[in-house]
Amino acid sequence: MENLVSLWQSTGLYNFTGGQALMMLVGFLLLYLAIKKGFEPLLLLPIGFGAILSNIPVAGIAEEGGLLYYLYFGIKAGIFPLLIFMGVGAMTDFGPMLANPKTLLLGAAAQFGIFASLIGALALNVVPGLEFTLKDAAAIGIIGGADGPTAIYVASKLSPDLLGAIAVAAYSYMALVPLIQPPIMRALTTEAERKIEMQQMRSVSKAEKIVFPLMLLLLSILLLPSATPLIGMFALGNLMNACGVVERLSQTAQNELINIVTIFLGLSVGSKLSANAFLQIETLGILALGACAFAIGTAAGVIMAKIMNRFSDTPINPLIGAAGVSAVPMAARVANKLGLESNPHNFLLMHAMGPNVAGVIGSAVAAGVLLSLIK
Amino acid sequence: MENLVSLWQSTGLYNFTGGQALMMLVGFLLLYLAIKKGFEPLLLLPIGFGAILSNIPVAGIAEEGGLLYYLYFGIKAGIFPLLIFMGVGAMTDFGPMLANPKTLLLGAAAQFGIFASLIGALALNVVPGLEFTLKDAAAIGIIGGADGPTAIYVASKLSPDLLGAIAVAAYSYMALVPLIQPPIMRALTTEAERKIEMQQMRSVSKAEKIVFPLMLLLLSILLLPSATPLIGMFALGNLMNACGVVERLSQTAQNELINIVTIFLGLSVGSKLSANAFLQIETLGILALGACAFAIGTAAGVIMAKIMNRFSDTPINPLIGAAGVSAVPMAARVANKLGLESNPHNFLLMHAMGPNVAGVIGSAVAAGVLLSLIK
Amino acid sequence: MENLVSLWQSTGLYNFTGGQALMMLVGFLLLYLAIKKGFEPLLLLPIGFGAILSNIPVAGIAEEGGLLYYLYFGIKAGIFPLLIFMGVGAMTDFGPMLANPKTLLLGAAAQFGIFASLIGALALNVVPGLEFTLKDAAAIGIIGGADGPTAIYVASKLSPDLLGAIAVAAYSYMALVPLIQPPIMRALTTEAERKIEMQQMRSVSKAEKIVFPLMLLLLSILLLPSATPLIGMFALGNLMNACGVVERLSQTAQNELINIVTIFLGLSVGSKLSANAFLQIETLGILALGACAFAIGTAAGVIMAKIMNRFSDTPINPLIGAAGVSAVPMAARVANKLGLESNPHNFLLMHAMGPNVAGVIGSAVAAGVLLSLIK
Amino acid sequence: MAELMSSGIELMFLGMGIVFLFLTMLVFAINLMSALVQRFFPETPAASLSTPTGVSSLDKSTVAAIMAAVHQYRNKP
Amino acid sequence: MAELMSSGIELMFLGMGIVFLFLTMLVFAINLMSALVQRFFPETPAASLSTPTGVSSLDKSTVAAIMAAVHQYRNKP
Amino acid sequence: MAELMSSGIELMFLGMGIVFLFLTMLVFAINLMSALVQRFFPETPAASLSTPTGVSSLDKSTVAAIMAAVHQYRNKP
Ligand code: NA
Ligand code: NA
Ligand code: NA
Repeated sequence: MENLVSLWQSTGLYNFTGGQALMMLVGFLLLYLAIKKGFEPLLLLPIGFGAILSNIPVAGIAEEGGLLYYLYFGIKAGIFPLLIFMGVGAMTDFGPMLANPKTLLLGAAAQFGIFASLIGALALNVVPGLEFTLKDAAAIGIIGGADGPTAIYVASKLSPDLLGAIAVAAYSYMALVPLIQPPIMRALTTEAERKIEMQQMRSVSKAEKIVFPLMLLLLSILLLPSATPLIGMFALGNLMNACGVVERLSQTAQNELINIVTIFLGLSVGSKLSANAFLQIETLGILALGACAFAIGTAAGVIMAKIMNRFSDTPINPLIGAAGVSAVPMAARVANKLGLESNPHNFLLMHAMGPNVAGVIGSAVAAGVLLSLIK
Repeated sequence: MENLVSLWQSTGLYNFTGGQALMMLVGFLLLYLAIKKGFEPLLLLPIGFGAILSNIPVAGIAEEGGLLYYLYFGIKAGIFPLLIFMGVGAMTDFGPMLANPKTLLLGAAAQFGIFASLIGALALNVVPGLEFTLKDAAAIGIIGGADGPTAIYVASKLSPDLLGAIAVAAYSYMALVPLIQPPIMRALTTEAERKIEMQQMRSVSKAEKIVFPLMLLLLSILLLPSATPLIGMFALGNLMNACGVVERLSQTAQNELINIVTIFLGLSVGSKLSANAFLQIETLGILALGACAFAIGTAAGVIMAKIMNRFSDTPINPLIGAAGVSAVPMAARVANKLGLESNPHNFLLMHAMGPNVAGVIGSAVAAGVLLSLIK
Repeated sequence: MENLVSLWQSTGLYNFTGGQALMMLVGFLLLYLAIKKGFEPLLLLPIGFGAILSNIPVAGIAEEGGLLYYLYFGIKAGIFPLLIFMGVGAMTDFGPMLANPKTLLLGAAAQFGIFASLIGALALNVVPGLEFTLKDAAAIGIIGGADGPTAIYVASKLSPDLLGAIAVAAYSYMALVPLIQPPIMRALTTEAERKIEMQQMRSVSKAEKIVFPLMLLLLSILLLPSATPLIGMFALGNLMNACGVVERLSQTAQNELINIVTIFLGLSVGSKLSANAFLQIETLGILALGACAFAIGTAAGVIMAKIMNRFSDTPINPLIGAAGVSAVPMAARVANKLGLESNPHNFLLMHAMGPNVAGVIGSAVAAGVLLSLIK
Repeated sequence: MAELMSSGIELMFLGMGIVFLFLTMLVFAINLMSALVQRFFPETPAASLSTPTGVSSLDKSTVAAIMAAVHQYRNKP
Repeated sequence: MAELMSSGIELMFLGMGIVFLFLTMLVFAINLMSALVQRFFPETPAASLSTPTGVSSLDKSTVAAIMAAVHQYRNKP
Repeated sequence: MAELMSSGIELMFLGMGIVFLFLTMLVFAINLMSALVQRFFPETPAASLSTPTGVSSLDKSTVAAIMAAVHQYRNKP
């Protein structure tokens, strides 16, 4: 009898708090978005599942001694995002960017989304109940970098309490890029601009692809050491792939290793989706600012491309500026799609891949600035 | 000269204790069973090797600073069994069970083996020298769950000292299922019953397979949170496989990740096979009780199937009840084999897979009960 | 403005020390050797990259809280070299050695390089500024084992400060085997000796290949427990491959697992290439002694083969003695190549594989001696 | 000892009770779920789930190619 | 609050400035590097990089075999 | 210093001694083991060990298919 009572008192039904129930709904919503809507399922499925597991009453899966507690160490120590960044580096082909280096400037311009939403976050402090510190604002702004591992890395260093919401916002908006970007791109360009065809790119030699990651790392060492964990691991992955002599390491980095780490990272990020961290007015602010960040970044990229098109001797289709936010490769595909709508013979995909991967570098640089200036 | 002496004093020959030598023999026996007899080699080979390594005098491989000492943390923290359970979940097809849900009851009945051997362990305390606590008894009983990771998880929480013997018993008896089950199944069924053909199963839609793991998790959250680490990771693996949108994660979970963890888990389990933990009268008790647990579970499953056959409108072959102990997929194969002996046109394999995977759920539920009621 | 100054003060340019810059050059040199010269790229690429990352000013990637700091734990605890050794064991075919066991003696003789350079290191203490302890000398000598994981394992136990230089020397000289060995081999053999054809080997049964790793482990347990972590993990990998019943574990051990660990091990070894550990006169000594170690080991192997050829009833080509240093499989290929030069019909590769894998055992044994005698 | 035994027996009844309760509820839940899914998301049977993955579909093509080639080879004119 | 805002605005200018500075320098560095590489290491275009790895080259052969086999199969005399 | 050196020399003799002792014993052990195995478990040579794994046997079939297909292709009637 006593046992029956103690059993009843150990059920989830008896112990549920409203917050946990709501967070579990958030978890199921993320699973729905991942599975049914195809929103970045590789990340949002484990994140959603992690949110469910960590909000189970009594079980304490995210508390000391629980699985997610141990896994979270991989985020706290920065290990998981850096290993994912290495894998992404190994998957990245810098060829299109090296063939047309000035597209790097598009990747720079689109980072304006990061800093604009940082300002936005600070401005939101006028709303009663919201109190974003400079660190919080920077961590929120990095959503605009449209790069998952970078956002998680920066948030884990600057504002771990907001990590869950920031990661969810970053991956959700990356999935929403095909919805967010087109209206902005159409509004800022004329039909004639969208029709612009770009010159075929030169091919890039293997030597250039080998030297580039090292050069990128070197520049980052000289100017911005705080960005070198991110850029370094990215460059390592890229070098492993480009050099061709460590094929088996490169394959493992972009397959099994990144898969294992993705499962662990997703679950651990999900474990930060606790009621008292997520069910706050701050989260609404983060979601709103994240959307602004993507929109502003897109606009900045397009405007920069229009400016460059005016002064460049070879034509630049402003649509590829939108790809500068990164969100590889969706943003480049969006640019390609809009280009084809206006001109069925205009394949912008390769041209958009330049700014697209430049956007990854750009946000890593922006992350370095934030990490080095905000103490 | 001094060096020669110190060298001689550092040899294994000089330092061997009888217990270490015996445990090493146990390790070699496990290797023999794994390699020559094909007893669950994926687990028993690393376990046997771990037993050898951890009993080497002087080397201290299982002591602080040694490899197996570090690896064992993955068991102590519950990480390894849960990751294996995730991989097993990704390999499991719930289709046959969803097509015929009442076979779940067979998976429930067969768990009687767990509780009967728990009682048996307590009863054995009348033997002088045996002193099983309630925790020990529960950890021993879980052998009857016929599920390796569940047994290791529960034993690591309730009775870490018995972990080695329990894991060895669990995997050994799983390998012996084709010997243990048939006589019991034959004794409890008539030839006519064994001849019963079952109706062909309906096919199960993808949506059902996606919803099921979530439903299972939800039920476990509401009723038995203590089972959610196990059921949660199992459901995660199963969902990753069923949903079809994270194929690369699912593949990694059921291949490389589970392989790596299996090596580590096996070695760490083996490191618990030390003389002063294993060479005890308790171990004989555990081995005896484990065999009983399997036998009783089998009998309970068969009897339950006979009862259900009486009241069901569609015929149920009592043989498939034996598959309820889990031991996936051997128990289902045994049921199939015995069915074919009586009726060469009677393929029970798919029908037995239902109770078989239900048995995994059943033992995870039983594990949850034990973990939540025994403090 | 203040921010600008603080930003400038956070640049690498502002903070660089001469030592860091030099070590970064060393890192780039290693990358060059790995990529352009094909020097053991699987290891030297990550080591070189690790050297660069760990010498970045301000970033602190190898300091507490940084990625390489955490990864280094895998070396300090001996986990990484042992897992690599397991993978190497799984890749090793002992067939040729079992067919002709007396070639084991060649693998023994070649270990003279280890002890000779140990003496050499002690002798170098006459040079002012050099102060090698016995531990240092042993860690340096192990370079002569021509086996990466063994060298790293021993150095991490005996002389962690020299680990970086020792690992770099070991892998560099392994890559240089095709340059170092031939002149020595030619000098010590006559044309007639190099022409010697060896008898075709018998085929080795599966049972022998299964029993051998266990026998090797047993001998090591009885005589030299301090070598059992190395020999044990090697034997485990070898057994997993030879027994044929745990194919999926064996495949993972020799592919994904070893690849992941290689990346981590390389980076962590690189993190020990710091200016104040590497830019010392000791490093020059280590490089010089390492080269001697390889040369002496090669000579000892060849001379031993000449002696054995004199007393053996079947002819032994002295060239295969050089393969006894291990450096699998380059040293065996070198022997084969020199044999073909003298006698175009003389394929020594398989005959040289025997001493080659015997050399791995030999250096693990030597490592055990050093670890057990030097406190 | 007797106390321990009675705890054990209570645990047995409670345990088997919960196992049956849990799995019985799961039976009902599955039946309900299947009915709902079949009504609201009527799909073709989950062929896609049991279909081979990318890798094995390659194998299938490979097998097809092999069979075709072997067939050709044997029937060489 | 106003102080926080002014820090934020300073951060924005500084940040965008550095991002542009960094990527502009990278543009120059790439142009220089490409020129140097093309002068001192004139290679055939990195065909080898975009070519399939071992695995996919197997696939290619497989595909070729399949196509040949299928072709043969359809044109059976 | 001289003491250190003499420790080193002792270590060298001891070390080489043990290495030779160990590997010599291994030679005898292998010979014994091989004799025992060949007497009590006479097997066909370990062909199975050097045979390709599943993956490479697929490759073999693939190669066979390719060769057959190519052969057919070239000898098209
Ligand atoms: Na970006
Ligand atoms: Na079970
Ligand atoms: Na060696």
